[in-house]
Amino acid sequence: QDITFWSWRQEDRAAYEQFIEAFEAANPGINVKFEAFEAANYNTILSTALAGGTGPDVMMVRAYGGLENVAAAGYLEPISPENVPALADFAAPALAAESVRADGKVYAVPFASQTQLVIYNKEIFDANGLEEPQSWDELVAVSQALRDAGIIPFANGTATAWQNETVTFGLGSSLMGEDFYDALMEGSTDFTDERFTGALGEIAAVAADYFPDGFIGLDYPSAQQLFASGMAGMFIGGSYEMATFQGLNPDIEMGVFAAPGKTADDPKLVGLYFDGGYAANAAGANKDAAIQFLNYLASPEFGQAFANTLSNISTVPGVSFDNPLLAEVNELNQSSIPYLMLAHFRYGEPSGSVLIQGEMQKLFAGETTPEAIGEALTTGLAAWYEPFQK
Amino acid sequence: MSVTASTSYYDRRGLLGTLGRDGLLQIILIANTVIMLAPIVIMVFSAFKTTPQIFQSPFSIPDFTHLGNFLKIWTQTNFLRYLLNSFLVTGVSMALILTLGTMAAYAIGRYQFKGSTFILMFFIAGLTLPLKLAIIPLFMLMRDLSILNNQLSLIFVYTAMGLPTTVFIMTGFIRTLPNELEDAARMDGASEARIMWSIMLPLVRPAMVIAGIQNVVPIWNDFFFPLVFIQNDDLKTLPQGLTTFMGEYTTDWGVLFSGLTLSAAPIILIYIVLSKQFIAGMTSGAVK
Amino acid sequence: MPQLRMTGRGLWITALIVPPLAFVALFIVYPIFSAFAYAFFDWQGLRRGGFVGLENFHTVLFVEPYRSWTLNAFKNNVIVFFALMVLQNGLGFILAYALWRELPGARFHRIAVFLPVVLSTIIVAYLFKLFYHPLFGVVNLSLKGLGLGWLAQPWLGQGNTALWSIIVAQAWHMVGFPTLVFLAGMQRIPGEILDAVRMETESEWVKITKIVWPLVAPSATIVFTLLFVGAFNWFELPYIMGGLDGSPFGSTDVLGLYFYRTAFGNVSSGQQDFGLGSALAVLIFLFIALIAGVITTRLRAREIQI
Amino acid sequence: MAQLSLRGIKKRFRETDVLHGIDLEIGDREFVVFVGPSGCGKSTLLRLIAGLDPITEGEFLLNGQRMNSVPPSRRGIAMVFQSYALYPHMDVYENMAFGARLMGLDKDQVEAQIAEAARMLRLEPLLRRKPRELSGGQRQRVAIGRALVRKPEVFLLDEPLSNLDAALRSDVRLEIAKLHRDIGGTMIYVTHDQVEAMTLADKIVVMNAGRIEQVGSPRELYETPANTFVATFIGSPRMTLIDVERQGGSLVMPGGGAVALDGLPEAARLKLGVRSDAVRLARGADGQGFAGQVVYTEYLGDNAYVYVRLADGALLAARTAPNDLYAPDVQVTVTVDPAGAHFFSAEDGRRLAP
Amino acid sequence: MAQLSLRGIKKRFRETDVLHGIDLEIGDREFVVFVGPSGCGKSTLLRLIAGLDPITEGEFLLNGQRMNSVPPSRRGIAMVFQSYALYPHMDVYENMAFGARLMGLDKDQVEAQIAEAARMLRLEPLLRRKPRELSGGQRQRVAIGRALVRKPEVFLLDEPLSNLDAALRSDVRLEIAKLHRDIGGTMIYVTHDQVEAMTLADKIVVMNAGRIEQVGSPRELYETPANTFVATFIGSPRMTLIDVERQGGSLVMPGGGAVALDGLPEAARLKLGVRSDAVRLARGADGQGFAGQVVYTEYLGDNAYVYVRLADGALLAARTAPNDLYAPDVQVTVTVDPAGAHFFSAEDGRRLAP
Ligand SMILES: Nc1ncnc2c1ncn2[C@@H]1O[C@H](COP(=O)(O)OP(=O)(O)OP(=O)(O)O)[C@@H](O)[C@H]1O
Ligand SMILES: Nc1ncnc2c1ncn2[C@@H]1O[C@H](COP(=O)(O)OP(=O)(O)OP(=O)(O)O)[C@@H](O)[C@H]1O
Ligand SMILES: [Mg+2]
Ligand SMILES: [Mg+2]
Repeated sequence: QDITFWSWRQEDRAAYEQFIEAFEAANPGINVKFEAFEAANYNTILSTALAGGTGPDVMMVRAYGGLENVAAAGYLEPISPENVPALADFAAPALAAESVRADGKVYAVPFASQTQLVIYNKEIFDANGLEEPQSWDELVAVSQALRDAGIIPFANGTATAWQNETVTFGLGSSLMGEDFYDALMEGSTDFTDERFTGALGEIAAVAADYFPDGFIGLDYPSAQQLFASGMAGMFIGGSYEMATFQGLNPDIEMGVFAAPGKTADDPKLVGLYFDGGYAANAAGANKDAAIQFLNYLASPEFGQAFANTLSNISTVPGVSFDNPLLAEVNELNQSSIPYLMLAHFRYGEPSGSVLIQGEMQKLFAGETTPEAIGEALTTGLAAWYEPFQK
Repeated sequence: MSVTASTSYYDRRGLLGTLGRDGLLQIILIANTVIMLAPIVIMVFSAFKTTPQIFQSPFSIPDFTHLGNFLKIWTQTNFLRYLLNSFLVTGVSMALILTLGTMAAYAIGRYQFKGSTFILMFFIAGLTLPLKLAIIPLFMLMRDLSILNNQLSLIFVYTAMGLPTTVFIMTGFIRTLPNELEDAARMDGASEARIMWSIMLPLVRPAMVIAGIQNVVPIWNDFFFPLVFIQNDDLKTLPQGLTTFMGEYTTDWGVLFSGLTLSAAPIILIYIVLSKQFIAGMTSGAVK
Repeated sequence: MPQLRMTGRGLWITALIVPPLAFVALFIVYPIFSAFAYAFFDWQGLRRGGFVGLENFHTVLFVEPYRSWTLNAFKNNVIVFFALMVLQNGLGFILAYALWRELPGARFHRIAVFLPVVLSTIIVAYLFKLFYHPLFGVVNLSLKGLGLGWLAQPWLGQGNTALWSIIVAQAWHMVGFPTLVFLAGMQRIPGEILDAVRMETESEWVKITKIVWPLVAPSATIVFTLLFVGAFNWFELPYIMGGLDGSPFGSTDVLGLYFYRTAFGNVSSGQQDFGLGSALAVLIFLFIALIAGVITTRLRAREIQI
Repeated sequence: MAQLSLRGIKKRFRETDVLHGIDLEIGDREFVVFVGPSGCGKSTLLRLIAGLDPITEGEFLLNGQRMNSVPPSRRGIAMVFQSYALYPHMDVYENMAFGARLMGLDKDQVEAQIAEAARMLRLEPLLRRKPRELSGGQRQRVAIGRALVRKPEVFLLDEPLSNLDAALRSDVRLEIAKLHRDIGGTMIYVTHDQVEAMTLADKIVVMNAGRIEQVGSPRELYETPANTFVATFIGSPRMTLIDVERQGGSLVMPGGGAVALDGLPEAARLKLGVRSDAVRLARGADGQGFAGQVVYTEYLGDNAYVYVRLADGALLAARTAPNDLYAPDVQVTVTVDPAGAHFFSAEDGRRLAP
Repeated sequence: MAQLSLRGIKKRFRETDVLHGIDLEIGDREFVVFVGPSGCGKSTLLRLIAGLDPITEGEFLLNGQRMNSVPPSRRGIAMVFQSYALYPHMDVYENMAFGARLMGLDKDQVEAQIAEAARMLRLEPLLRRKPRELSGGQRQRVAIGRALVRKPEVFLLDEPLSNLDAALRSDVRLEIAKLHRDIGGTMIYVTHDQVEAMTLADKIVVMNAGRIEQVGSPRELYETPANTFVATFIGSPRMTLIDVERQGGSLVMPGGGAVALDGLPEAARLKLGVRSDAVRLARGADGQGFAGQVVYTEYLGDNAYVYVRLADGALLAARTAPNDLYAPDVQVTVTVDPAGAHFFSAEDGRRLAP
């Protein structure tokens, strides 16, 4: 049986081909054909193919709202421990990310979690005698020290829209704090909350002082490049960046830390979310084979290989992380709040991501205030987010 | 009036007072040419550099023996295959566009018949349609025609996309051709088809070239439709093949530029080689 | 289809017109109109819901935040159109005029001016992104080199420079097209007419405004219409340079991006909604078709047969 | 064998009537020349015959067969256009070969005919040039050559010599006359040139404002013009018309003298027409005749013409020997050769029988 | 006041030499006509004078001032182009007003001048038409009108009448002659038309292949052509050249008879040139003279020409009275009027003093 498997991870082609080889060896008779598409257009291609009835048998799908888009239309085969037994052991938040809220069914095997944190260049830190900061003041001090040493403190640029969201929550999760998150989820507060807007103000201040000159015009790949080439000391980003940096500069020595809160006592939180999952086509011709493949993708041996080869935090329970950095990220994940907008505010339009990305760009450009952002977010989301509709 | 004559009639070297004005025009031209060429030169240069080099010295002349970027593309992709596919798809599409476009434009431009304005409007409307929106119905159409994963799907879409501009440009041009030529050919006993083929078409070459260029570039460079219609690696076109490949190197500007250079090179080379004919064709419309 | 008497001539015309018409009908008009139909349904992601009449149109035109988004994108398109009209067509006319003079090296300049046109938009977009790079971009480096460091800007990051930066890139890319079209138009002016003017005046200005310009008006029709359609269908360049969101904060958002993002979603921020996306597409189409129709008929009316 | 009949041909372009009913018979092998002022409809009529424009009303028969809806190429007619209409992308040879090939001639025949036409029109050195590389006259010759090679039954020429210099023009004129004799086709020829019209035509058709004024042999038109329009149009310098009153056997120009002539028509007031060769001048204001004053003299080599202002303001042309020139302002007396006097109605300009 | 001097003017287009050194003086108020075969460089020379093309070598002086690098509009020269060159987007009125306005004339003046030109050229009813709505002749008249309204010092006309019908042509010709007298400007006129050249010119410049063959008054050219080129080019029908040998006081055409003439030049072999009016024909092959055979006769109304094939194959034109026609193939004897005999060198065609 031949099944096709679509992905947006062009950069992981080689790894996936290895995984598939392993699967095919264990399951003679099933051939998996891997197709990777440009990430930016993956949505369009997948939607088109599914709507046209010629979608792949197995595919990578996004999580949260992105999943619902596809799954709610009935294109995906629901899965459960019945057909994918391994699912039973997965963490609840991971499964929730791949479920449709309305029917509560799971539609995909989650593959990785991502963590928004601060990555730093160990060599540079060591050379300048710097330590991972424990409080916001220390963060500022570290930045100032780097700057004095002629090194760009943070490599980040915000010209690429989604980087604004990353910067906001990679740097601000601890400032906002768990209380705020809980209150927001309860519906007892909204984005005009002081804890939220205050964090935005701090972030903007740091950005203004310690991001590269003209960072608002700096795009994502350039920012990556700045960090990877050792011109900058820190990079606010996701755990997925580490592999890239390694690839760009194999000699780089990295460390990670969760951006600190106001004081050293505040819990240090990272922003955590689930990236996406593997789903089977409900209208696929070879559904059995597809499910079998999903089972493999949910298996610990795949999870382990995934973590080892792709340097990602696999969601498969029981995977261990040889890579010390990964292990450290995994450690940091124990103290986290969800990556807010993606996890909760991408179920309608305008999505929280759209809003915060644009608003933060404005803030960085000095064209709005944190309070106005809080207002804009709240009223904007009220268009579809019921708790905000007063 | 002949063209060569008209240009040389307009030659006024040696006349007083022209030096200043011509000098200004000459400066404009040179400045423009520098501006036009610099980015392309930088692109080619960058293709031979490593990413840090690009960032640190974007203008410097590279070490042209550094072929690592190209090698990466050459060895890791089906480059030749993509190139051939691109030639095939672009070539066939252009042939169809120019043939069909000229046919329609000729009918609309040369004959008066009821509905010709409507038909022209129909084509012109096609000019304005955002075809990306239609990707899903198009996809289903291709599926029903069983040409998904087949270059015919691309050729058909490109042809249809190219026709409105072609008809639009050519109709206007064909209308300006002198009637007496047609009369003369008719007296010579040429059939309508013959008049079109032997007399009028050679004269609309300039418009064909304009329409051709207007279409060949987007077709050659398009990667949206192949992305959706073509999954088989052997059938991919150059931009699609390369973007797929370059997706793996988003941050390696060196490789990126060599990819861009490689995908641009064929069309630039063709353009430079054919530029004489192209420009002559585009600008030799004069008929007495 | 018009009524054609099936005489030899009718058959001939039919034979000429039907194949191209069929292509356009089958591969453009039919799919597009199927897609337009989406505009009248409620969509939840990829799932089509019930028929909702004009509600989607109402939403994108009158309901916040769509209303401001639509207006913003439209405003940007208008800016793009007028800016390109001046930058691209104006410059094109001047360059054409300069090239037409057959000064020494004209052949080379002619080739050069059109060279960028054959480049793909992707290349152009990447190149200019690099040029506008706030740290290493040649624009800022040159400014600093000239002692004008205070003029250095994060070009693509500021609301008031981003769109213009992209427009400049677009003008660079396409200026060769109007140039050559105008040049072709100029070269079709009979030499004796130019001689006749030269007998009457030496003023370039009179020559250009009173003779050359009116006589290249047919070329201008093509250029104007294509520019108009192109400006309002603008997609690739802002997509690559500003992103699907029209970064920063919508200042480079144009209708093409907006409709695409609405229909197909933005991986990093948005949802898919075919209903609203199609409604936008229908509106864009109606607008462009209407204006382009007017431009063509108005401009065509004053075309001159030389 | 080609005989053409035009019956009540009318032509309307949108709202303007250009031809108002043309009746004309053209016999086989006849050489017919259309003359008339610019804009009178000559080219239009030619195009109707060629079949290039539809006839608005009336019938055109070729050898008795109605041709109104036969396509141009099947009428066996070739045409030389006023503005050449050469195919700009073909060289001279190809321009000429195009029609011949379409007639199904084989390669050798085509070549032979082109060689012949090229020789006749002195185009040999130009065969490989493109039209834009030719001078106006050269283009015109190519256009003639292109029609020649098709050896059609009916040959339409719209001012084919208008861009040739005099020497070449008379040569080509002779060639056309010879051509007409050789191939024996029917020729219809539009020209402005008197000499061409007079020397080539078997029959001249004088047109004016969309109507035929007179049809006849050159001699008929010259010697018995049907009306003042034809009288003044044919013949160069043009016939002088003098408003006179009849007083017995004399014609009196009020205040300007009188001439005695035989065989005068009945009318009391009429127009006397005299051509330059029917006028005798005498210096001084003495004798019998019209008094006048020399305005200026045109020297033409073998002839000279003296222009005399008569008392009523008419300008009279008189032929004199080239060495018998009159200085301006000299007073002269004009007498008229009775054989060369023409009489026209003072009202409608028709010819009056003497 | 306008006096033109051309000194050693050469013109080269890329690799072709078109003019090979033209020396010419044109006096104030002179009317100079350039004639010559198609492609000999007439238009080119006119364009150099106008300043439309740069002069490759040599000098052009206007009133003693070097003009080589003065732009056309500042030379005080107007030009009528061979192909009209009307502005297609302007109507007739605007076409004429354009130049006048640029000269800084005020609105009323412009209007008055246009009205005058329009009247002269019968353009009144056409003032609001676009060029494409005009016939060829009408366009030509507009082009003349456009130059007229500017009242230039020097007036260049490139075959301005070639598309007019005969009647209109002679009218416009007279108008141009009158215009020349009235405004008194210097006129340079290119034409193919003998009659135009002979009647209008103060001075005719005969050109051939980029060189001037002869400059002179019409009478000089007609009566004493400098060489066989001018001799055959000027005068219609063209002068017949007969290769003869001198035997005492007779000129013998080998195998074709002889004529006795006085004042023969020295050369043993020469070319005898005779115009149609210097030839006498006698029926039959009896008397003293060249024997020949009538080929055909051209009837022109006031004249007729008989074409005679001589023994050496030359075609001789002889003027006869219009009622004295010869049937084809009749044997005739040709004698030559001694006053009308021209002698040219058998080698280089130069005129030989008798
Ligand atoms: N297509 C047309 N539409 C309207 N009017 C026309 C058209 N063609 C010719 N005419 C008019 O018909 C009349 C006759 O034109 P035609 O070309 O037959 O004149 P002509 O006798 O050949 O003149 P010329 O000697 O100047 O060539 C003119 O007044 C002209 O303006
Ligand atoms: N721009 C040019 N480039 C090359 N050759 C040219 C150019 N213009 C004219 N010629 C050539 O120069 C010669 C003279 O041309 P010109 O137009 O002066 O002839 P003309 O005497 O006016 O002829 P016609 O009586 O046919 O108008 C011709 O052989 C022509 O082919
Ligand atoms: Mg005509
Ligand atoms: Mg000429």
